Amino acid sequence: MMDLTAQLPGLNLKNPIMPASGCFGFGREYSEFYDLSKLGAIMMKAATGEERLGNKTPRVAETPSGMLNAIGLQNPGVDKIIETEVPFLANYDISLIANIAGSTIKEYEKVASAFNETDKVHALELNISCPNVKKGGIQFGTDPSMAAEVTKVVKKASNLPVYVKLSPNVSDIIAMAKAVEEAGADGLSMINTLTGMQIHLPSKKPIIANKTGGLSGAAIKPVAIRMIYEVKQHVNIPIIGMGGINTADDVLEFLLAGASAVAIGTANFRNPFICTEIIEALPEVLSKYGFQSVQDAVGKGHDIE
Amino acid sequence: MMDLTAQLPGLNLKNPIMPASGCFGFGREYSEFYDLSKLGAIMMKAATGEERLGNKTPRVAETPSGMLNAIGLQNPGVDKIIETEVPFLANYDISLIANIAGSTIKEYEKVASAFNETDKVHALELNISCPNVKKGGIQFGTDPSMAAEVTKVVKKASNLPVYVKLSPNVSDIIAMAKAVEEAGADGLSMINTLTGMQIHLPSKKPIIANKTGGLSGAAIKPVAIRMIYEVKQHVNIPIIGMGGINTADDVLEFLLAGASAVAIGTANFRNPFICTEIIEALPEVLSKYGFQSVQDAVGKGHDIE
Amino acid sequence: MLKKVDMQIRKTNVIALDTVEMVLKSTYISQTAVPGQFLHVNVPGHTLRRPISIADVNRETETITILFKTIGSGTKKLASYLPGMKVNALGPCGKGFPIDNEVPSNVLLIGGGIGVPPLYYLGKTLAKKNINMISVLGFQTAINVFYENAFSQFSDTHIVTNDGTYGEAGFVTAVLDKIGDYDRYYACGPLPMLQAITKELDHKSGYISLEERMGCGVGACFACVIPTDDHGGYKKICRDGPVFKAQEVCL
Amino acid sequence: MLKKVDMQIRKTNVIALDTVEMVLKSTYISQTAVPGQFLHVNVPGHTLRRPISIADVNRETETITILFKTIGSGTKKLASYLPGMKVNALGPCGKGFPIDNEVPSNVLLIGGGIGVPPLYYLGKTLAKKNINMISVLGFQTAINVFYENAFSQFSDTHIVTNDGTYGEAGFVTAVLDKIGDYDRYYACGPLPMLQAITKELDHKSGYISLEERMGCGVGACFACVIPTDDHGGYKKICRDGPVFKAQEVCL
Ligand SMILES: Cc1cc2nc3c(=O)[nH]c(=O)nc-3n(C[C@H](O)[C@H](O)[C@H](O)COP(=O)(O)OP(=O)(O)OC[C@H]3O[C@@H](n4cnc5c(N)ncnc54)[C@H](O)[C@@H]3O)c2cc1C
Ligand SMILES: Cc1cc2nc3c(=O)[nH]c(=O)nc-3n(C[C@H](O)[C@H](O)[C@H](O)COP(=O)(O)OP(=O)(O)OC[C@H]3O[C@@H](n4cnc5c(N)ncnc54)[C@H](O)[C@@H]3O)c2cc1C
Ligand SMILES: Cc1cc2nc3c(=O)[nH]c(=O)nc-3n(C[C@H](O)[C@H](O)[C@H](O)COP(=O)(O)O)c2cc1C
Ligand SMILES: Cc1cc2nc3c(=O)[nH]c(=O)nc-3n(C[C@H](O)[C@H](O)[C@H](O)COP(=O)(O)O)c2cc1C
Ligand code: FES
Ligand code: FES
Repeated sequence: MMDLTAQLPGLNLKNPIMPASGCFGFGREYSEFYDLSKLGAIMMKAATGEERLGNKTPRVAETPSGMLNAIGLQNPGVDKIIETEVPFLANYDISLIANIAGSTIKEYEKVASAFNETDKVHALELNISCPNVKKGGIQFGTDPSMAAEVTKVVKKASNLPVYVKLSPNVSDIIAMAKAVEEAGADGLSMINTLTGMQIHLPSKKPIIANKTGGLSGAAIKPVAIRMIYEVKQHVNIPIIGMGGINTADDVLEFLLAGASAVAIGTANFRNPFICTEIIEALPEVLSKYGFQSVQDAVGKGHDIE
Repeated sequence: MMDLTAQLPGLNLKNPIMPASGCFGFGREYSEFYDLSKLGAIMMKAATGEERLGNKTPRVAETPSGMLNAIGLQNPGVDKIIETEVPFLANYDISLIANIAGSTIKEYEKVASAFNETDKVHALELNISCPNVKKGGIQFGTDPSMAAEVTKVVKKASNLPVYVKLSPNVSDIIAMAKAVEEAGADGLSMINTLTGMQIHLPSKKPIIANKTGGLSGAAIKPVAIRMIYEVKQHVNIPIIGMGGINTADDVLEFLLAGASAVAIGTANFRNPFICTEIIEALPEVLSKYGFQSVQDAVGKGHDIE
Repeated sequence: MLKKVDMQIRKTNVIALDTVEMVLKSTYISQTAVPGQFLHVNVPGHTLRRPISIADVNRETETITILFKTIGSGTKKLASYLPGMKVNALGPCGKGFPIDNEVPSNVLLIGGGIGVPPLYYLGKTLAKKNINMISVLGFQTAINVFYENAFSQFSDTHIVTNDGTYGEAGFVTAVLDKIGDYDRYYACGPLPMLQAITKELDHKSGYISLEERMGCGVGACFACVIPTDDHGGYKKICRDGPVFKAQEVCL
Repeated sequence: MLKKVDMQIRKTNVIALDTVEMVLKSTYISQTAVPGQFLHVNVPGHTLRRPISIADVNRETETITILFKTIGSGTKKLASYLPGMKVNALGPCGKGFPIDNEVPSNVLLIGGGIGVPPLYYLGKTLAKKNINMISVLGFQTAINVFYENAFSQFSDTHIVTNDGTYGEAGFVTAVLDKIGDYDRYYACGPLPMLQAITKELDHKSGYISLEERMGCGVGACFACVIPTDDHGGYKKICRDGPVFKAQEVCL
């Protein structure tokens, strides 16, 4: 039998597949389609200090092999999430990763420490790539020193392993990765969405009410693979890979590039069963290409010198 | 009759459509399909100081709604291009834009001044986004001050208008655009390809021999539109837009975002007639959405305050 | 409960300009769907599904009918499908029109353009409860009109076209004071129409069905929210709607 | 001259494991194509066209035959097409095998796997010139074998399978010294096969047909280059090839 397990800081996964943050809510809706215990883990929707109502609609648009979204971090606030959502997910035999966001370092600190109150969450995913998180006009997600700063604060505030989620909208992804590794990140999660726009011809306006949105889906897979491949050669912390995964073949491509586990976002919308179908298909794909386990494939797309 | 003309520095275009650099060679092959005089202009394949042999093959790969390429600036060298390719293209009633590249500022200077020797070329497109053009490890295309430096040198060396071709692989596209505008650029050309990678599962290696390649095609259109839209609000020089154009509707989307003319790259490969078909379809699309001319649509996707 | 189903196309028919009627076989959907619910339809080659209302259900033949306008690439592709081919959908999605014992005996159905379809299944269902119905159906122009006869089977039907090429001229609101009495309205159509109606009929009990661009269609992605009156919150059109009490949401 | 043509599918047939034979109607291609040229085939939904060799031409019926292996999404989609449907292609692309008066009277055709098809049209053409031919066709295993009879019509045909499940065992090179005499060879197949052959037969005159991932297929994008012996330059497989003199290129 194929060994699908993956061990990452705080995460003892029976398989390397998890839904990506923001594409799976807090699991309730998809729990009507299948038993969530089949998943390796779940990355919860972003939590902020207080309730957020998010952006105006339209919030999504379709693009060639992808989509744009600008939800705007809508969520009921960290306390409500811990009170009502975490207990629901704790019924399942899976690892739980809380995605945390904020507008200020203080807010990040507050959200991170709030999760110390529950023992049901196994890791934090630090979302520094959200476009409305700025300080002095520079985004945390595009400036290495600011990314390091927020990583340090969150590491200090939390007793959980911290995966920093990197934005692909940067000139130098390696510098970002190294900065947060040095600042104490236990792992990386990459990539978040590429910033994009679509203009609606009849109204002559951007379709997304927020004007710009995050591009996700198959279209961005080559960018994700490139960044993971590059970063893998420069850091020693594990990477949770994501960006355009639609098939078990795609999963293997991410493992070869250097991801130790993967997340699936946009593909859930077309196929609510995508995560379980990929979990089922993965053993055959791994053995077809000569691998004995998931672990065996990680990083094997790199030249072995 | 719909007015399709577009006036940009050095370019008096009968229509706003031109093939993008590197996707049309020097026009010879496509001249067998149609009369090149139908085009507004042609952006020639990159010219370097000496002949370049480019990268190893495979040099291209298909991706969802896009492709990767790493040709590596293969070209016969600027002198040969002026001697044999420019005279061929000068037979057609079109504007000619020479795409110039180099490994050092000196090389850029040499290539730029070489084009002073011919009066058949109407503008230069300064390709600073080529991945193997570095100085001190930083790419010209991702560092605003280096981009400004090479722009200044080329402006000084050349008696032609200079369009600087921006790379989308940057944290801050506005800073890049402003830097080259201040350095004297007459226009911008955007976007070049996004850096990506695809791993071939059977061989467990990147498909592209160069490992990374440039992502082009419909997949990147939302990124191109976003960057053009953002830059348009911060510069006063015209933009030649490109990145994933496949239809006349796409052209209008670029015009609305702020492009004054557009280039079509990857789409030529699937349909050698794409440029002429779009030129034919454009008047109807413009009038369908209430425009009297190409000029009329430029920038109209922006809120008029 | 929401399921993912493959449905075979039984019939497809262009019934008005750019408007396709498609009959699909699905035991599950035909047995569970209530008026106002929709299908989240997969169109191969597209990242996102397309929400399309259920326009009719036949429990005997185990078929459902959808009506859609060919707007963009997704609906155009769907329109090209032939009988025998399969369509995959999530459904039945959302909550439908409330059809409880409280439904008053005189109701008004107001449909605009491609908002007409869900009202048909609603009307047929209410007719079985012997509710008296008036229907006001608005279209852009004569060649867009469809289902006039179908609505006439169970209601006093008024057709309105924007340009007056068929029926009354103007918007649906133009005839609202010329029709008989009613105690509740059900409306579906473009946002400006719904805004006008809810304003004009704010003294009446009413239910409206809303549209919004959707991601998941199941309530997980927060794409399709609409502000509600209470505590400044939002509801999800795909899960809490698409039908809402007129007073419940801020258009 | 290269044209963009729509061709109607006349017949499609699975002739070996994952191997499809497709007959297409095209007046222009059937009248102009020479052996060794290829079509750059459009597969809707794909950014790039697929290069596929012309395996046979029938000038009377104005049809051409292609043979392709279903490897990835493009060839799989193509394989799903039914007679009556249209396929768009650029063609005839490239330069074919030289069939001049210099062709010696004894030649060898060496094909490997999906490299076999272009040799069939070549063999049929040479047969009309009364050239004596030996064919060595290599396949992975018995269920991959195709066109043995077809080649037997005009040549002394040897089949080789890697695993020995049909014909001789091993690679095509295994039989090269067991066959009759010849003065020139024509080869098409995977790169390792071509490398082995050109090395082993470096004393012979030979022509090889190459494959490379392509962009434009017409010579404009420089995707498909191959280093040549002279001045360190390159040739374009899509335009200067896909057929080259064995000594002309560095494999
Ligand atoms: C609950 C609900 C019920 C609907 N019922 C019907 C119906 O019965 N008949 C019918 O013809 N139409 C209906 N619509 C609208 C229908 O979903 C769109 O016309 C359709 O999605 C357009 O797809 P397209 O690919 O042709 O257009 P494109 O413009 O190419 O679509 C691009 C993207 O925008 C989305 N989109 C475009 N227009 C709309 C819209 N008006 N509402 C929501 N998403 C949109 C598409 O789903 C897709 O994701 C309904 C919409 C909703 C939300
Ligand atoms: C001149 C020439 C003639 C050919 N003749 C034939 C033939 O007669 N029969 C046949 O079965 N195959 C032939 N091939 C190979 C054929 O082009 C590929 O098998 C096909 O493109 C695979 O497409 P896909 O979508 O199924 O695979 P995918 O792997 O999904 O294709 C992805 C991309 O890679 C390219 N690609 C993949 N494999 C190859 C390859 N071996 N050569 C070139 N491009 C490739 C595709 O064109 C596409 O751009 C020929 C190739 C060349 C260059
Ligand atoms: C609708 C939507 C909402 C998202 N919300 C979040 C979020 O709240 N936090 C976050 O870190 N990433 C969010 N993302 C990004 C995804 O987690 C993921 O990184 C990205 O979509 C790339 O993966 P995919 O191509 O598989 O979707 C969101 C993506 C989408 C499409
Ligand atoms: C095969 C290929 C070769 C290219 N070569 C060049 C080049 O030499 N110089 C350059 O500035 N851009 C080059 N580009 C980038 C294109 O000019 C264009 O900016 C990009 O492909 C986006 O447009 P598209 O999506 O329409 O192709 C090349 C693109 C492709 C696909
Ligand atoms: S579409 Fe995802 S919540 Fe409604
Ligand atoms: S494929 Fe473009 S030059 Fe050969």
